[in-house]
Amino acid sequence: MDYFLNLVNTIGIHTLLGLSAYILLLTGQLSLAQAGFFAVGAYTAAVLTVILGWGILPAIGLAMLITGLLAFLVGFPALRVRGLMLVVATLAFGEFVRMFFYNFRWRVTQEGVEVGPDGTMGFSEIRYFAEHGWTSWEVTSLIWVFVILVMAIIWWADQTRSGAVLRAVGEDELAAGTVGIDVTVVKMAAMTAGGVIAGLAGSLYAHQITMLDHHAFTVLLATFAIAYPILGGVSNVFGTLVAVIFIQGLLVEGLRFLGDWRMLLFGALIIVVMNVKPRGLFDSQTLRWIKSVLRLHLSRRIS
Amino acid sequence: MDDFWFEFVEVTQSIGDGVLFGSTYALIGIGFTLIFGAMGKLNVAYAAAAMAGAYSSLAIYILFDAPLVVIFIVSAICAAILGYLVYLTCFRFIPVHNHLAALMASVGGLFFIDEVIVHATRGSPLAFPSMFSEAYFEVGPYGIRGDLLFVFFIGLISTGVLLYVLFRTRLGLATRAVAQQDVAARLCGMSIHLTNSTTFAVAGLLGGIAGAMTAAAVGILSPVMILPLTIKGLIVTVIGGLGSIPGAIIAGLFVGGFENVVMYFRGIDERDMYVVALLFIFLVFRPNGLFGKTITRD
Amino acid sequence: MIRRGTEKMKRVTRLVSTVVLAATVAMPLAASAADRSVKVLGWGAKSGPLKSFGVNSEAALRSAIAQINAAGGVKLGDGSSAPLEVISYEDSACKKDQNIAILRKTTSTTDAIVGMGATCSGSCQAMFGVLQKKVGDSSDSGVQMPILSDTCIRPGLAKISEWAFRNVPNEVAMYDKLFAWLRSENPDVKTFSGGTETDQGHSFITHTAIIVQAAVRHGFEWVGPSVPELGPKVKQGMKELQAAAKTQHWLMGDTNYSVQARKIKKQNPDMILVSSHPFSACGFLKEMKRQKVKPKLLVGLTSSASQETLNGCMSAAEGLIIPTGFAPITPEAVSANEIVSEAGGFLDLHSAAAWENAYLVKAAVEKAGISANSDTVAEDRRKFRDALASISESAGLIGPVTRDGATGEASKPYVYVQVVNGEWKVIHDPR
Amino acid sequence: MLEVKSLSKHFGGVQAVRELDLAVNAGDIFGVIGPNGSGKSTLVNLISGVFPATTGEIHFQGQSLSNLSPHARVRAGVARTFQNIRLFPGLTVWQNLWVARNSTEDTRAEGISFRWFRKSGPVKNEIDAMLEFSGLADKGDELASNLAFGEQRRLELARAAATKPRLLLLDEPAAGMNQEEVRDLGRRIRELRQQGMTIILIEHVMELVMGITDRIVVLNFGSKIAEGEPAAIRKDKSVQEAYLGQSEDG
Amino acid sequence: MLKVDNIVTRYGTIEALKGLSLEACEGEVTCLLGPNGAGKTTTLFTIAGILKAHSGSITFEKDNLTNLSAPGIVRKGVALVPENRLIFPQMSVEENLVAGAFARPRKDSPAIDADLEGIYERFPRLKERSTQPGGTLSGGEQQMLAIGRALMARPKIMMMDEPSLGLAPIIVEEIFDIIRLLNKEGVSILLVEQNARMALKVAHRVYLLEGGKVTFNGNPQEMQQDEVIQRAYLGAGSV
Repeated sequence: MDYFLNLVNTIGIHTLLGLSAYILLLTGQLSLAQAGFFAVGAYTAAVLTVILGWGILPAIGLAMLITGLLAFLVGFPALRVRGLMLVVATLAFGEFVRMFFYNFRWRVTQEGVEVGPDGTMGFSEIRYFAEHGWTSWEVTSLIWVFVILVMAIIWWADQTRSGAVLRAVGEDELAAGTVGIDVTVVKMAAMTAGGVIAGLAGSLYAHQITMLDHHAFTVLLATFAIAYPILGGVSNVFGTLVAVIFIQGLLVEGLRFLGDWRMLLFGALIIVVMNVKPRGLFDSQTLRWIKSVLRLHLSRRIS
Repeated sequence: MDDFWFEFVEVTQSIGDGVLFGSTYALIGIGFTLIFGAMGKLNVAYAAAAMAGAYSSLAIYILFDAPLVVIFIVSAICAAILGYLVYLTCFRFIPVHNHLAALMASVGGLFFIDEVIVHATRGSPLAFPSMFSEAYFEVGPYGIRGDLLFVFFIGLISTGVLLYVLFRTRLGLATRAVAQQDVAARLCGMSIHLTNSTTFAVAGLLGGIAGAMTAAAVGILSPVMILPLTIKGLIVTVIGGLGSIPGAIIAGLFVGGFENVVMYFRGIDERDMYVVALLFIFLVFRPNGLFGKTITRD
Repeated sequence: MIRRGTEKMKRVTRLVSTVVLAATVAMPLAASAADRSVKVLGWGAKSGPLKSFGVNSEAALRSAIAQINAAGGVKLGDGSSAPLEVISYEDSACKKDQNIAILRKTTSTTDAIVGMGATCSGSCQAMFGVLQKKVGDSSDSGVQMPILSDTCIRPGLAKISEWAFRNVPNEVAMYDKLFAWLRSENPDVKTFSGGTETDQGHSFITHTAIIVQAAVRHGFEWVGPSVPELGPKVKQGMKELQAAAKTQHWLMGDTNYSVQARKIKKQNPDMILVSSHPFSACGFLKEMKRQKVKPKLLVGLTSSASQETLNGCMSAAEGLIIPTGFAPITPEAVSANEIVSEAGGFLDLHSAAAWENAYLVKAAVEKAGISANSDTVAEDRRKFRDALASISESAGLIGPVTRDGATGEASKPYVYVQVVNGEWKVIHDPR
Repeated sequence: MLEVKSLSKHFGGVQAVRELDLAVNAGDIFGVIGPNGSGKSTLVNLISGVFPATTGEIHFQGQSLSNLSPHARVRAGVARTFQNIRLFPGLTVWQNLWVARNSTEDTRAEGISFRWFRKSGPVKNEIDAMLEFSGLADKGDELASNLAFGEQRRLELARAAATKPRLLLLDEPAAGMNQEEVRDLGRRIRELRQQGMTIILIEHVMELVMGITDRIVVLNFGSKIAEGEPAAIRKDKSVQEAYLGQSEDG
Repeated sequence: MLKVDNIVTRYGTIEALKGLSLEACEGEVTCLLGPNGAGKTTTLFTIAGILKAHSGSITFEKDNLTNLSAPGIVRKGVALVPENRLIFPQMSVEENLVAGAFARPRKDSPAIDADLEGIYERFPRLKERSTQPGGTLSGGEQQMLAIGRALMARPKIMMMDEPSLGLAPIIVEEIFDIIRLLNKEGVSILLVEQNARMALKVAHRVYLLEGGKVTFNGNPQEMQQDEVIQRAYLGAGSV
């Protein structure tokens, strides 16, 4: 059970990471900075619980606040550029954050043991959950409360005019400006929201994994973050969840019995999926199919 | 004064080494920019295919003990074939306007190629034969590595050939035409897929040379080189201005020199930070890169 | 009607595929219900750039266990014999989350009494972090599973949890003795300098806190800015690291080492330390050769005493001296080497430890007297852990290994090897 | 209402608009014609703020627009359409109008309320009227990209009108339309004027320009070569030479 | 000369052409009229091979074009001047023209050079601007360039899609003069035009398309007498 809960936790955390990129994708921004925000959230929350002895919830809260603020500040220069330039600019930011934590040291002595982030050696023993006797079920519940909350908020926003405005900016920035939408504000809002969610994901990750170092926050993670919504399709939030389950559940864990062939298959499967379903697993075609199946069920129940 | 002179020599030497080594970045950058110019898309798997080309040529070297010139040629040809395969798998059948899907597919391509290399070599680094590795010219206080010089000239020659092909041949005309107006190009009797696959193959050709050059300059091949090279290539492409070949060359040489001089003064821990900062400065003050297109009229 | 029929078929197919998927995930669970055997589960990097580590360790572990089983297996608590069984050897790709996933999978879905493996130090650190810190501490909800690791070489890792054990060389002692010996053999060598890769925690900490300090302690003179005198204790404090940060640095995937090599050339030391994994070590050594830097002595990182270094840069590595926990110098080691080679792996200091671990598991199982029933797994694991902690000496391939139950660490015999004519030669045997 | 004073715009070496002065009266339909490349579209882009002017001033209802971004100009009451239709293709027709509608008012309540609130209330009434106006009443839930060309043009016009502008800039709205559609467009433009909008119309289709405008300005090489009522412009020699030609068909 | 028989063309699941047939005769100007979305551009794209016909056949002289790719069709002597001209914006005027001759075999190069000179003679303004990037030309010049580019393929029949679109009236006159002249020189022309009055002046035969089908065909005189067409295309005066 422990194993499956762990997998469910990983899926939850990656879903949050994917959703942080999803919001930006709605406004047409392809950001590789999410790994950077994720890292900032992870380190902040871990420093708060380990060094300052905070509780997990306030730590997560402050971590979200700080990453949100950072995303807001980074947004200004980064959103000056668009398209491929933005991809590379955000990639650069992500690498910058990684290099920062690569050089970041803050060691304090607690009960005769030195703890805290230690540059390239990483930041280990973030054992809040274990030390406070949280069971696996409780950890999973905590993570999924956040996941469901975030998914619900984004899904809800998508039904409102705000969601339509986000998508309008994503469809055509120039046209959005000429119908009176403040494109900069919308993009900054998306960037900040994305940062907050990535920070949340990071702070959960830190406590789930217990050890942080710069290796975890490379371009690879950033690529995963954008891969989820792209694979899942941006028509709604559930696509991202499905994509995370597909990658983390099926490809990474489910195919474990394939041993070292698994990673070979991983790349190949991404290529296949993008060729077969270029608009994501959850494209309008699939949605229509799901709807028709649901309708079939309903009609049968009625008759 | 002596100290200053010594320091001066060291710094200029570092820049020189970096610039020479930068020619490999330039070639990778040209590959990215060429494909971007032709299709408006990013082929992330490009550097991986380039290194795979170098690996294939290494296999030829080990199996047949082929001469060094052959290795470079084989590397180029293999990378060209791989480039074509990447086009076929990651771009050919994906709708033209779906940039995200193509980008993602090429990320898949990167993972796949990377893992195939790991699978074939167990991830172990392998010695790569180097041309003129013993040649080391001492000019006054400076030392110039013969192999880097060779790498630099190969880089220059391939760039020259590329520019010639692009602006003086039918193939080049078709490539540019397809890039600028694909429907009109078809109406002129050009085949889009043929032209695009040729572009990928040509870019692969350059990548294969770059891969072999990098491997020769370092003396070893390892899958851990792929990701850093991809990132450097992207940075070079953007600094040079997307779609600009001269931009990619100059940016490649510039980044090579720049990172080496930062390396000299600030060390490795800060080197990449400064390279990234350089990119940021360009994005803020010159968002279109060195030779990027300026805004055209609506 | 037809449409409805195909819909139904589709749904059935989907159901079947879900079941198949669930079954494959649960397969280890089902397989473990077979005859009584003592089960272990191994994992390591079998994909990614560090693939060779996992492949070598797997080959060594499986070969050693086959040898044990051929000799009659292990004795259980009730006096009967049972074979050791490797349930599987999983690929962790050297990723923290995957290591933890495998650990939890092993704990909760298999009857394995010990987990053996994990490759990278950082991943081990994360994995040890989710283990229960102190045995029997009911307020600590960490995972209760004995782990016996053959790689994860970064100093002091096993003390994170009482469930964690390692069989890796004690680098402090190894390098201390090495420089003492080098000092006595090479009176003309006075100055030294060196470099390391900073993005690999193990290389960096070993270089800074162990190798450089040991060299200084034995009277070699640092050519760069001075390094303060430090005790032999491995500390990870800021000051010490900063002091040693004046050495040359590079990254694991770097392609250009010209500046670093030239700076060292300028310092013109008698001895050069290259604390780096094979790829970057080779890159740096090649660059030194190119720039005609020829030190009298060349000392390397333990992890580079492997076939990879020879694959990468045989000629440039000529003369490189490395202390290692394995070399085929005893009859046992020679025969083990042959067996593992046949199984498709290389025996080096890491995979040799995997081989030794198989025998260590046998010793601990027999000492613990476990029952190896599927309903006593948790109890067996605890017994096994306690037995492992109480073993103070075990047999190693090149000599007895002493163990410290309190920290879970080992103190292994070691020899000094050098690249001579493109092969590893034992140049000194301090046992 | 709109005053343009010595407006210039350079693109690199090309001078698209030079020292242009214009005055548009409130309630007018104001035509801008001229050969291709004479700077008409640039003028629209300058007034709507797509790019900044090199020199010169634009005043709208006494307020200077020069330092306002495009969305702020919309809020000030200037809306536009594009020569090549720019809808939000992935949004539905309804959403296209919804996004544009309230942007000049307080939209907070709507920003957080559910989509189904739109099924009733003032928002619905207003957008339904909009749909009616553009003849798209039954296509509210279609994706904009699925509309036919003529429908897209109508939707774009409705979208611009949805921002409730005082001044509406139309950049070749009749391009690619046949006679019947052009007449239909003329009717809609007049209707918008009746709702109190001032309209600047850039067009090559002379039937439309000559038929509905109150005043016309003719541009060539970025400068004004003539201004006046349609009948006068038709007779103007320099306009005939540069633009209309001798034919009476035009 | 060019015979389109009962073609069906689809975009995804939407049928844009629903069994369309028409014929363009040698030496004539054939004109397609019709409202937006009637399928005029689709027809030309299907003939040119940019779109694939789902069923039906297209024959040109004696060749079956139905399954040929766009390059193959150009080689048979069918050229298209597309809507909005689609100039290669960053290539020079001369390169644009040379690109037009891409489908001709390489050994033709002396003839190609001669044709290039011919185009310059016909359009002296293009010669003046031969080194300028295509994107910097004015609309009328771009239209000439597009026509010149199509002529470089030495087409037997030239299809033109709304050549007057977005052009000043005075330029429109000029473009129609060119069409007349080309026709006189023996190039058959298949013209799609929104400006019905101008089109009827040059056309020998007119097809009216509606909803992906031909609903009327005849000569311009017959066309002008039709009430419905009068109102929809020829306009009864004011707007």
